[in-house]
Amino acid sequence: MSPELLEVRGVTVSFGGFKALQDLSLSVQPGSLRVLIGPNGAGKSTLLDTIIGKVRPAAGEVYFRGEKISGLPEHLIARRGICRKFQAPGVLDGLSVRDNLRLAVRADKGVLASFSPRRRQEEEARTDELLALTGLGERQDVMASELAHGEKQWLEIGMVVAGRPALLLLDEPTAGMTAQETAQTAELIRSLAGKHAVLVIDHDMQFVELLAAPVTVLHQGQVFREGDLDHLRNDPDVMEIYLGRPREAAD
Amino acid sequence: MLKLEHVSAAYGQSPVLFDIDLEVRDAEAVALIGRNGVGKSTLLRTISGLHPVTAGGVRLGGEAVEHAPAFARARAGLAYVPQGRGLFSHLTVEENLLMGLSALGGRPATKKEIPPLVYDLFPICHDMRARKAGNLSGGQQQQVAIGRALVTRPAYLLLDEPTEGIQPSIVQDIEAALGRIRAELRVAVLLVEQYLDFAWAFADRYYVLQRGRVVESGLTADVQPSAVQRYLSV
Amino acid sequence: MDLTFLANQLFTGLSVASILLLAALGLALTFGLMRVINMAHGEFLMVGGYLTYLAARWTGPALGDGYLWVAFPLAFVGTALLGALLEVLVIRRLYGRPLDTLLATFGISLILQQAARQVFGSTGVPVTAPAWLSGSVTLGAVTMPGSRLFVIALSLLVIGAVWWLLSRTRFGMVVRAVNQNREMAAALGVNTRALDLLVFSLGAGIAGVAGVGLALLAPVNPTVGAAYMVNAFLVVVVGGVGSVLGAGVAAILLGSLTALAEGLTSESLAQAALLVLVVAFLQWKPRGLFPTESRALEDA
Amino acid sequence: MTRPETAYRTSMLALVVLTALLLLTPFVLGGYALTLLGRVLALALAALGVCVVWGRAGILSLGQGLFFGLGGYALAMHLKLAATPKGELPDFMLYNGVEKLPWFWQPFHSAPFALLMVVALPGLAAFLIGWLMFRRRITGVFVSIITQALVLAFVTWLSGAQGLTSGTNGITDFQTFLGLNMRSDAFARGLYWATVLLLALSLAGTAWLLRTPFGSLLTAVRDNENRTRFLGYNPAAFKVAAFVLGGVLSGLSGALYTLHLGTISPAMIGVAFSIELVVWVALGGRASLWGAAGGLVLGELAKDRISSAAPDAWLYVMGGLFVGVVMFLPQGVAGLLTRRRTPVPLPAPELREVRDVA
Amino acid sequence: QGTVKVGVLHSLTGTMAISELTVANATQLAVDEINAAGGVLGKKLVIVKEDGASDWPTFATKAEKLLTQDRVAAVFGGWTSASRKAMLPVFEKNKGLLFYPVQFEGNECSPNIIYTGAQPNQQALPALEWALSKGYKNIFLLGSDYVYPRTANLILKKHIAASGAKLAGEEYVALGGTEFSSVINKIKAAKPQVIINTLNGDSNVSFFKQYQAAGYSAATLPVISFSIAEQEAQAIGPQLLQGQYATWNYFQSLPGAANKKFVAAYKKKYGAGAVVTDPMAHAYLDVYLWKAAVEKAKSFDPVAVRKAIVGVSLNSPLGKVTVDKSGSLTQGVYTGQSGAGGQFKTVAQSRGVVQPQPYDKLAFPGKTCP
Ligand SMILES: Nc1ncnc2c1ncn2[C@@H]1O[C@H](COP(=O)(O)OP(=O)(O)OP(=O)(O)O)[C@@H](O)[C@H]1O
Ligand SMILES: Nc1ncnc2c1ncn2[C@@H]1O[C@H](COP(=O)(O)OP(=O)(O)OP(=O)(O)O)[C@@H](O)[C@H]1O
Ligand SMILES: NC(N)=O
Ligand SMILES: [Mg+2]
Ligand SMILES: [Mg+2]
Repeated sequence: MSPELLEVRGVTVSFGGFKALQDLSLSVQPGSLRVLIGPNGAGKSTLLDTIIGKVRPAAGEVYFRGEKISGLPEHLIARRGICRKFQAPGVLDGLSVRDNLRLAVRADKGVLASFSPRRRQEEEARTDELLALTGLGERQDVMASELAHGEKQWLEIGMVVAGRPALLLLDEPTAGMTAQETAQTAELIRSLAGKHAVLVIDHDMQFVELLAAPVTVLHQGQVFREGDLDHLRNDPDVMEIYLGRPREAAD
Repeated sequence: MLKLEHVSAAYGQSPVLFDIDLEVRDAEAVALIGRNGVGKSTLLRTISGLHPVTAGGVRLGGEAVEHAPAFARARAGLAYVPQGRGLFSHLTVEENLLMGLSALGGRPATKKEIPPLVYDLFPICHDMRARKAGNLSGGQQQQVAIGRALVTRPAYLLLDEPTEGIQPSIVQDIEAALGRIRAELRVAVLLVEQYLDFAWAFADRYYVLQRGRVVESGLTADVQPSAVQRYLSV
Repeated sequence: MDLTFLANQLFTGLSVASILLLAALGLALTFGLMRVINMAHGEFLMVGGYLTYLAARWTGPALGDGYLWVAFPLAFVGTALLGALLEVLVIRRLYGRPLDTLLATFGISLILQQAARQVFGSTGVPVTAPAWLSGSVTLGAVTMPGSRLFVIALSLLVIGAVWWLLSRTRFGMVVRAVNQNREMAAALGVNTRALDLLVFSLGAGIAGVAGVGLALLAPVNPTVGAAYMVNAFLVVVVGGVGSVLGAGVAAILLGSLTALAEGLTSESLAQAALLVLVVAFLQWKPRGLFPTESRALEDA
Repeated sequence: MTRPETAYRTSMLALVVLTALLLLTPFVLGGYALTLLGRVLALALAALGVCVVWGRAGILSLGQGLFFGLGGYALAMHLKLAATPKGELPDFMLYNGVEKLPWFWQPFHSAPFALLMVVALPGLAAFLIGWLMFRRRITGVFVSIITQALVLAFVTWLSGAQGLTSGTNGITDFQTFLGLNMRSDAFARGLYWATVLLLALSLAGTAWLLRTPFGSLLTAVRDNENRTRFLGYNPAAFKVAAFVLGGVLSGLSGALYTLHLGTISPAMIGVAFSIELVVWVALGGRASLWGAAGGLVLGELAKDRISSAAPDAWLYVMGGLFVGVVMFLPQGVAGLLTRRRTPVPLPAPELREVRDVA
Repeated sequence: QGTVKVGVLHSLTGTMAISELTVANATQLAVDEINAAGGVLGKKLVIVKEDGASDWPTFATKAEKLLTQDRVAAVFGGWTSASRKAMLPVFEKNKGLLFYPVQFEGNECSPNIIYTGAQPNQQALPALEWALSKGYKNIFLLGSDYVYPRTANLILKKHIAASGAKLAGEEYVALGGTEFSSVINKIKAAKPQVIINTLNGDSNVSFFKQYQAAGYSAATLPVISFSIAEQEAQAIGPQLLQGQYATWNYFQSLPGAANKKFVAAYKKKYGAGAVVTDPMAHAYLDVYLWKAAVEKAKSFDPVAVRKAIVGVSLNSPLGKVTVDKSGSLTQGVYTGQSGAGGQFKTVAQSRGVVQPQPYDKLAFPGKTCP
């Protein structure tokens, strides 16, 4: 068996003739942290969409733990341990914070199982743990719809890690965050790595720097470069398509 | 001059903005900063008439507009570029730009066409004019959105985090374009921005918003960005 | 089925399609562009019918069959005004809540029906097609009644006009923009309230014109409009919400299928089969023939 | 004890008290008032279904009449056979030139089979329809239009296939049910009690079910289907389950109603009925079981009263109610009472167009 | 103490209101006349009016209300057979009495219903006979899709077959249906000599509009209708109907003093433009029949009245009518041709009155009322 957790093999995605991903291959090791950057429209979000089954590739396959997952319905892919956080916070508005987490924690996701009112001890314990992790303990009985934007972001992070997924996909987790929050988020993500493999997309180079992880540059639906950030920063091609002139030069 | 006097606003029962005083003089650039959820976007929406005030007044060139509908404010010279860009995704780029002409309704003297400067500042507005706006990448959409705002020949431009989610090289392009807009069009700009380096490089003055209140303001030349950083920390 | 019958049924299909289209076009406009599910649309058709009757009664003595040319503008303006009234009183307060507009407009349809009953009586009023429409054109074995040809022509005219208005004029562009992002359009200087009022009234006015055409073939009474509504909605859905041309194609498709099925079996069985068929079709193409993304509708 | 816990206990206590009161009514109330009350309580079962399907799962079905009808017809077929002398055909078949009992009528000679079908037929139909729709992610208004078309198709078929269904007339003239004389006063009273008990049990059962994780998941699916999906749940499955539950409750209601009325016909299960059902639920409060059932009971009682007092005005009143409720009471009367406790998010105008919203 | 309640139960709203509203008016007229003349057994009649709303179950619930809450002495109401069938168990259970004024398919004789409208042998069969006598041997049957047209046509088909004539075709359109294109094409293909029309309600308007549009007229292909009377003629537009036939037990144009008086009284009350029809005339005479029976029984008790009504005879707008023991009416039959004003000119009539036959001998051999 290959040591790769996730393997994207030669995936092509096309939207009415336009190829958002072209014969793209990429792999992720268990517990690793990797950053994905690239110009707007390079196909980064589309790649995540493909992994979680929201978008079906026209060619190529996605393997997870050595098994093919492309073609499976989204909820089955999620059950295998891939969880994605979207840019806008996606919480369940009509439920309390605690119930949001409870649903995320539940092991058995079938309809019939949901009829059982019994709460498993370990699931309740895990919920408490997540409340602590996200700092929402005091707010556990509040409706999610009443949370502030930032609190929603944290709640969603709690939900995403609740089931201890093997792979976490984060699409621009710092969009709209201040420098301080960005730094905190970087810290959180680094602490998650190791337990989970994490794939992060972001345009904020300071944030990427804080993550201190290998970076993959996507361009026109293909892998353009791979390497660490310092190396890429000085790559004229990457500057050309993505980074622009160094800040000092611009001023 | 755009002037806010004791403005308050709320979502349903929960107040979000409290007693805001703020002004943007003609041809001036002002930065509005603050943490997530302090109400920056709400303030811009309130100014542009998309969200009602619960108290206070908004003056545009001396005229009280706090109860005027959004379209009337747009026609009076207020242009708004929202967070998330707000393009009409099923319309072409050109149609999006043409929509900006709607604001010229009350101004018969103005020629109803897209000013050439827009194409000059943002070449993609021309190069991609026949494409559906929804199919552009985020950075391209942001440029079209600013271009479209310029089509309305605004006196005041409200920008909500124009660099959010934009690749670094295009952020530079946008910065450059905004500089030219100030210099060449003499439009006053109210900019919401998390990215302090840019805000400080661009703006003359700043306001800091915290929990829906203005807690500090001043000239950007007088303080270092790091000095207001504390307001942005948790 | 012999060939003559089949040929005649094909014409029937076309004729049914034209009626479906007339009933559906105003809906396509308000439903597709404003997300307003107007269950009172059938009553706008009805009002168009009554206005045709009034036109005949008021001007018939002087104009004879020429009443029809008075009926069109009268029906258009009359129903458009009624539409405007409803928009201001009710619809305006419900934008963004499509399912709620559905319920509220159903209530309005009940009120309008009862009002018609009290004003004109429940018996219905007679409208007779002008003499110059009573002839028919024969093409080989197919006889095409004049009034049916007239309704077909009318539907082509109306769909052409609506299409032109929406995709070839500035007004159409603004309407589509408001449809996608109301707030942003307002922020760009569009008086969205006035536009909503205009579009809704236009949809109602189109229903009024359609009502004139229907009055030539169907009764004019308080319940006539309701009879067309389910099928009209299906035309809009099968065509793809928001697509005027889609509505045209869907109408032709549904009309022909109806005619074919009715040729083969009884009317009610054909009707039931057709409804099930449409539902099956939506399995295959859930967004209709010409889909446009329409998040607001799905999120409801 | 948490707030929802207290609320639940209070609500169940109220249910016990109310049930007891309703069970005692026949000793105070008689004649038409009791008949009317029984009938309306039977309909309230269908309202519970609408609450689950619409209020909780966010699916506005305008075709609940279909399931109501299936339940009603399943029982009516049995009642008709029971009222037909051995070896003879039901009268309407005779008039339509049908010479042999159609195959699908045969098993309805058996009462247990018919009773099973009262829930099985609507349940299966709801499963099939729900599965087909939700699997293809058909949502919102499209569901409303499709369900409306389906109920119309069903009604059209019922009306057209007269030899098999008695057509527009519907099935009437029942004599006995389980050997009891349906036209006796004792039967009327027994039926009333049975209705009260069945309604109370259904309300309690549904309330219990909505407190299990199943209930949370319906809310989750309603508010954010995608997020639920990416947590590993299959939203379609939960929607189908809610739809089946709604269908079964409707079917039960249809069967009970048929017993109360002594007839079932296409006219009473069509589009208008389905919409009316929804509106009464909206009146009471779509998200609350009490609201839904209460709204229906109030609405139907008002309808009976007003349509008798002023037949001409009735449609104005009803039309006005439809408009008024939607405009001024978006969460119904129940929403008015419990506004602070359970906010049900109304769709707010959306400015952002973020393509990848979860 | 000085009054007695009677129920009037018709569709005042919905698709059947087109026909039933004026029937309720006719009942009202009779009640007013009776009250003006001193009432029944010294008591004034008070009408409790209910709306059946074109919805059969509503007829059942409203009937239940009238009988159990208002405790009316009799109910006058119903048009479609569907509504009657929905009400029947209610009347039987509560031992009430219903006067039903419209032609129907027979095959029913509830002890709690007085059927004054035509039985099939008092309208459908005489019409067929007349058509055959005119030499129309190829017959097309068109009807609304429900029990009355279906059963009437079942009977007609047996008689067509027995007479050696030919059935050209048979089509049904849903009650309230408005699209007749396919049906007309089928008629065109079948080439009949006459159409017997049992469409009910407003479908008739669509049918005749589209029939004329397709180039047909009374001269090219005559239609004999059973549910088109003077009022429907107005709604259809008299021009469209000109020259077409209808068979009824009554036309407004019938001679006779009783009819003249009835028509005049109705016009006085409801306007000079108002017309009267067969079901209205039946509804009107129903009240007088009931009055006669009550006076004969000297009681308002429905059971007693039902017993007393057998044999009651009346000089009505229809001419002389008598209630037979099945609870139906012995009455005359007329075929009329529609003129320019929407009135019918009698072209044929039965020889004397016709006995009602609830069960047709050919179609339902061996069946009789108990
Ligand atoms: N549903 C769709 N239909 C049509 N085109 C699409 C669709 N989704 C994405 N695209 C196009 O595919 C390309 C890749 O988009 P994607 O969102 O993956 O870019 P991205 O790398 O995430 O960009 P950004 O950094 O701006 O988020 C873009 O050109 C986009 O317009
Ligand atoms: N539609 C809404 N309904 C209710 N509350 C809202 C709504 N939109 C925003 N809020 C709340 O109002 C407050 C201010 O929001 P606003 O979007 O103005 O903040 P912001 O400063 O622009 O934040 P960000 O930096 O995340 O864009 C937040 O607490 C948010 O939760
Ligand atoms: N009895 C009738 N006309 O339905
Ligand atoms: Mg992206
Ligand atoms: Mg903001």
